[in-house]
Amino acid sequence: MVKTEREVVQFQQVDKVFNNEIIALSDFDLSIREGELVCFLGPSGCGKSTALRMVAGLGEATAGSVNVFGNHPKEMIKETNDIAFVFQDANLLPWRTVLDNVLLPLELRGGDKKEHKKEAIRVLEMVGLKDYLKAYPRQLSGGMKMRVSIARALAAKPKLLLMDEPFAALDEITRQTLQMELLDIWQKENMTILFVTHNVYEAVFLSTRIAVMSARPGRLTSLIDIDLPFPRQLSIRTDARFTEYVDLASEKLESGNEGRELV
Amino acid sequence: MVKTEREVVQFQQVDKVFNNEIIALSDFDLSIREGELVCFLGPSGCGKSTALRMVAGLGEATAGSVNVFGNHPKEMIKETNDIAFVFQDANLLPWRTVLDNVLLPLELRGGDKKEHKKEAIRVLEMVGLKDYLKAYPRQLSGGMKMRVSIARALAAKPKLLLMDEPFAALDEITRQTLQMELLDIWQKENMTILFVTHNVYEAVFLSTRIAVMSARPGRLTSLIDIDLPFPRQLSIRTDARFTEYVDLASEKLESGNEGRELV
Amino acid sequence: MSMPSVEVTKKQKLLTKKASVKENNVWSKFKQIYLGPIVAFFIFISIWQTVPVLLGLKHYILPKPTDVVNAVVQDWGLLWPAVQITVVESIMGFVVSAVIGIMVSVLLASSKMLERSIYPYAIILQTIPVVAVAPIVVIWFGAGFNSIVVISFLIGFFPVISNTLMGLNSVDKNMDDLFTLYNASKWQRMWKLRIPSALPYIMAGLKISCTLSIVGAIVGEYIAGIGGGKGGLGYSITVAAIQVKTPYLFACGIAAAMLGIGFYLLVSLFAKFMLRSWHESAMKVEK
Amino acid sequence: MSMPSVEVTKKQKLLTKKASVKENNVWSKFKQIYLGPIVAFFIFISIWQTVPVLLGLKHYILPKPTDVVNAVVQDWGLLWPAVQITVVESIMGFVVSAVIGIMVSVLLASSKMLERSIYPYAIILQTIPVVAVAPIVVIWFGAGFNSIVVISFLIGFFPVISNTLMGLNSVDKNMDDLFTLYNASKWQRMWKLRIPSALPYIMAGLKISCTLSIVGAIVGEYIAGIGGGKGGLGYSITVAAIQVKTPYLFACGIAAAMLGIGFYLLVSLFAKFMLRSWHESAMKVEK
Amino acid sequence: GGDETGSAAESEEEEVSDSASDSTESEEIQELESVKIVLNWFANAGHGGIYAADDQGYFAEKNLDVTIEPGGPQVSSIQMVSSGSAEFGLAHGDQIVIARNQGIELVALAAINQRSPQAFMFHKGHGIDDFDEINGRKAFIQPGIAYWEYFKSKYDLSDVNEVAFTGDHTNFIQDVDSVNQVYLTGEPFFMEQQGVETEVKLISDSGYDPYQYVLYVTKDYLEENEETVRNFVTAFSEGWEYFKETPTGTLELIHEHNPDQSMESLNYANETFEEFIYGGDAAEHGVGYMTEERWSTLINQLDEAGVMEVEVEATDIFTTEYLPEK
Ligand SMILES: Nc1ncnc2c1ncn2[C@@H]1O[C@H](COP(=O)(O)OP(=O)(O)OP(=O)(O)O)[C@@H](O)[C@H]1O
Ligand SMILES: Nc1ncnc2c1ncn2[C@@H]1O[C@H](COP(=O)(O)OP(=O)(O)OP(=O)(O)O)[C@@H](O)[C@H]1O
Ligand SMILES: [Mg+2]
Ligand SMILES: [Mg+2]
Repeated sequence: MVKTEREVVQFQQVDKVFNNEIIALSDFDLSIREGELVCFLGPSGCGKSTALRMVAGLGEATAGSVNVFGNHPKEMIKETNDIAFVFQDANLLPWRTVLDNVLLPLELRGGDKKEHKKEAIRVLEMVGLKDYLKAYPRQLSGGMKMRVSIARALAAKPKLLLMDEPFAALDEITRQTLQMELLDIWQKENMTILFVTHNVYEAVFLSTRIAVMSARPGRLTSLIDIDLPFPRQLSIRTDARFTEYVDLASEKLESGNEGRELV
Repeated sequence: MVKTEREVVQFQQVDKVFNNEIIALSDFDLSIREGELVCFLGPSGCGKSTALRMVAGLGEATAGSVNVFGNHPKEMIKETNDIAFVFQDANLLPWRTVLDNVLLPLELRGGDKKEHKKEAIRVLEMVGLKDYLKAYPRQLSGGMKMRVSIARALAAKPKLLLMDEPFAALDEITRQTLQMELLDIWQKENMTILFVTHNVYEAVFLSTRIAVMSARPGRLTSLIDIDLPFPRQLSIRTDARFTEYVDLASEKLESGNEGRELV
Repeated sequence: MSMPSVEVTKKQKLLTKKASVKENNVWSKFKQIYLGPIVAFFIFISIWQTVPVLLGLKHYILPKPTDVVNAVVQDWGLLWPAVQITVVESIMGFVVSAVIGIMVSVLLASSKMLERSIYPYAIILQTIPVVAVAPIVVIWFGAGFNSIVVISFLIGFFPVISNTLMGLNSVDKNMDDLFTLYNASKWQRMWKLRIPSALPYIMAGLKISCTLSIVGAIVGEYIAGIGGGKGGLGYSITVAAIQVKTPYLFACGIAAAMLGIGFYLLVSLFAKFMLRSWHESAMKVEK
Repeated sequence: MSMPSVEVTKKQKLLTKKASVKENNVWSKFKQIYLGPIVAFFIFISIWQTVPVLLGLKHYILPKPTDVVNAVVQDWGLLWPAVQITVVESIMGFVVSAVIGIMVSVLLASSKMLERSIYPYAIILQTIPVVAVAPIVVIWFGAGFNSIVVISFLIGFFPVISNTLMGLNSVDKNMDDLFTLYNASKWQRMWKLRIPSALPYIMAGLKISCTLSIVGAIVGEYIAGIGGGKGGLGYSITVAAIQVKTPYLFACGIAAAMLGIGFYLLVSLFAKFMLRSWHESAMKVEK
Repeated sequence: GGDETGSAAESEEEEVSDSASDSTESEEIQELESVKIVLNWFANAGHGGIYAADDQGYFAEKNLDVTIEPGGPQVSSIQMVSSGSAEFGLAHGDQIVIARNQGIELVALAAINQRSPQAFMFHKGHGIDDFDEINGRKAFIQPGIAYWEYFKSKYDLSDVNEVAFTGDHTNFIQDVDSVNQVYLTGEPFFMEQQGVETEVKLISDSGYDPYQYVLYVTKDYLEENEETVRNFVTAFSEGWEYFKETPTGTLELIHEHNPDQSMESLNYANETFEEFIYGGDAAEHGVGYMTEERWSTLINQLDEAGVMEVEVEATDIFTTEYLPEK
């Protein structure tokens, strides 16, 4: 695991306690190198979102430290401005149209408006929403809202992309298309991606590494390196090694949560 | 398809047009008999939520008619009060604790408060949230919120249960547990369930019938009767027939959306 | 192959059906919207007409609507110019309240420290009796129009500030996180997040303020005098009171009230327009 | 097997760490919260002290803070009872405004027809100059306390109604659907959905209304007289104005303003308490 | 007014206008000096002379460009004048004394009303002969008004139900036993018009009789602008002389400014005012005349009423030096 590549995200013995009571993360230790695509698997409520939010500087560790590009996340945000987050809920601004929602991060960063608009329309087309540029969020279906949110993150062309169950509300076909698009962008732009999912297939298909977590308190139970070739084709899903990985991940997931009824 | 059983939900040539422009449903025709568990499969934005909302009386058909228990849905709600809905987003009241959120439908219906509380705690335990009775929605993870929403619907013990991607935000293990619980309740209470999902396995595992939809405009492309025995065991997933059904549903889903890039 | 054409006819049908339904509904819509207010108005007027008769109140105590109408007709030449003056004063007062109110709130909301330090003085400005500061206002702004506008402002600005601040501090946490993440500057956050999401509160504040600005203009004339200019409703009311022209006094009062309703409707319309595309209070939800 | 104990110590550590951090922060917290206001206060007082000197304004035009303090000390025997009376009047006025305001809004919000029919009269009550209706108020409620409370109510109730109505009409569409689905009765929907989700608006309205109620009490004393009773601040202000006792007039004004701030803080505290568990404006978000 | 006063005024008018034309000749190059006068109330018949002086160009002849600013219920001319936002003001005699008591150094230059038209109004048949009779009744009195303080010190009014008077008479009309402070020149007329029969008793019957509608400036202003003050007062007197003879034009002018004041009411007020303005010492000495004795009496009365905190000399507070000699 010791590689010379730059480490993008580093969790060091992170604890996160809410309200002095709910231990969301405990002794969380993880380093993610540049260009990795790490999927987080874990039961509901185990702290995946909490971990991602900390990377984005949206939460403070109660103990331990989180570093992003070698900085405190809040510093990093101020300096590099190279991070995007697909939140678990779409989190769109209701008073902005679809297009304007996607334009938001570009607007905040500043620059040529025409370029921005082109880029925004391009990503919206990619997620299949080019006919809804002028629609307001309330006029969209659940999956469409999530896709706008994805488009918003991708339009910003971040170096570090955090995705919290981005495809959970999408049908299998849309999901596959977007998975392929994501991998494509990831490779082209040399992004680092942290990706939360409950879908083991998705995790294996996308990631270079899977982080499996257990609940109560949220701990990292195992790390699985996915040694499948890139670019990945849909056909890989029938590959034996793929199935092996899926089984392994499922098993780790289950064993990490042994003995619990639910959560 | 002609059975003597009572028909619970009837779509008759339903069209739904939003803003005189977006055709969400077109010529939608479907009858659901008492005690069925029908899963809806379809691409994002094809009108699944719209269809469910109409059944719940939360939307009017632009043309055609929707009948529930032989009545207009709005009448039905007023008369029988026997319907529950798990919305696509958790839709919890932020000023109520988890327990109070689950108590809401019981409160609205009236009756013995102690009984209600017992029942609410029971379902919350079932969805694995017994430690969060006093938490507010903002203190919960995405999946936990959805589980509160599910608990709220189940606590009402409805005759007709509408579920819009209830398990999408849950991990595989929690999901399986809840699937089993749902089937259990469904059989015990002789409910009729309409269930939207993007997960073909889930659809086949749960349903008596699968309604596959296509997008733009939302149409019913095929109905698949799932002739697998109840009670269903997890082991059924390795059954050949199960896989067949999954393949069939996937194929129908794909063919219904042939030629489209996305949506 | 024939499907698309069927589709089109069907859609056509739906749309035409909708249109015809609309036409049929003109009357029922009228009933729905206007019947209530009209009935209420007649009830109100009837009660008002009968109460003085029943209680034996003379017209100089509580004039009947007919007395008031007479007074309006008779003194229209006095009333109309007064109304015009008050309209101008209160519109000015309202605009100043709105602009300064929103600007100050935005400034205060930009820093907790600023809010804590300066907000109390906004409360002071609101609560300190206008009579106490009137001389200073008059000395600084001159008797008449300017002072009246200032007093109208003093009375009308606080609801804007109070509501706007509440709104600016009610931003959805998740959206706020989004802006933090994208490293939005303080002012970007203000313009693109806090102000839009405070709009419903701002609008509610403006609705209160617009009626208060009329009260302010009237009180202003009372307190700061009319300077060299012509008097508005405040002046007319004072004179009418002294001259025991109670029906005319009521006519002035009702004129003020009607101005109030007019202003309120305008501001409501504006609020609807601003919030129409997204806020529950204003948008038409199609189900 | 030893895990749990490690766990416990660690947690313990976290908690104690937090506590000690808290203690160290007392001073910085003090700085954060109180330094601004204190500095602002001194700046305000210094400006106020120097402006009259610089502009050569005599104490009977714009008294200096020292003049005001003198006046307070000298006439404390007059000021203090006046403040007490005004406090009682304005609290009564506020309570009546709040209760009637909320009740009326709830009633109006329960039917669009009712709202359209009756709301205009609320605007009329707000805009019609108090001077015009004061005689009737006095006739019906008698000069003095009751009338003053009524006038304070007339001035203070509208912000409550306007804001509450806006809030009651801003219910989240999805939650509304939930209540429709569960066949909630009109009043269940009101109590369990609309009122809770209108609370932030109601609180904002109360904040405005509480300061206005003081203005109302003062105006009320001015307009409805003091009956047989003792006079409050409004009475003192009138007398001070006529006798050109400007420093005392300012003392009264500032007393009113301080009452205003006090009321506002109380109502804010109440609002925080009511909204604390869920609304962005009041809750502490732990990140 | 009588014949004698009329002729006296006429002769004076010639005299004054002569001297006026003299001064304009000598100062012809000078620009008009702008000054402002704040009235004690909305323009009415009691301000006739001032409007006449303006309208007839008497001020202009004296090189003055005068802005006349009407007052109002809460407009404090004293504060405006003392702050310098107006040069001249009108106020009641007792207000000027009280202002002096607060350290505001004003000097009265002329008194428009020789006697006070302030009065108590009663419903017909409920009037009083003696002020003690007010005791036990409801009285609508503006809080803090000076004569009421004096009355309280002189008569037994312990049982009066004192209600703030705010300009509205509705409650007075309602209660036949009540007492309302009024101006003789206004309310009784309006009451009559509404068909409410009333009777009045002048405040001055008690011996408390301050000059009313007193023209004043600040002491500082007077010291630095003696010439302007002289010019102003001269034109002011001329205005009154003119107004006394031919009030109609000026009243129409006031009516134009103030359409809410009907000509009828202005005429009534003018007629009522005549006795107060042109009678008494004014008959002999001309409009605006004041005596030290009257001022001292007033100061003493206010002192008795407990309003005064400092000692005020009557001679300090007024001067007739700028009034045209008669
Ligand atoms: N703001 C908060 N206040 C209090 N507790 C919180 C807060 N946010 C999260 N938690 C708690 O922290 C734990 C982890 O939450 P988190 O959202 O990280 O879970 P998750 O792994 O993302 O789950 P899911 O898959 O359901 O989204 C949960 O027990 C939750 O109740
Ligand atoms: N309130 C609305 N106003 C306008 N258009 C709407 C509205 N609600 C839904 N639509 C449109 O109707 C179509 C179907 O929406 P619906 O929510 O039913 O999709 P869905 O099948 O539930 O999709 P998903 O799987 O993404 O939730 C979409 O094109 C959407 O844009
Ligand atoms: Mg999560
Ligand atoms: Mg949906």
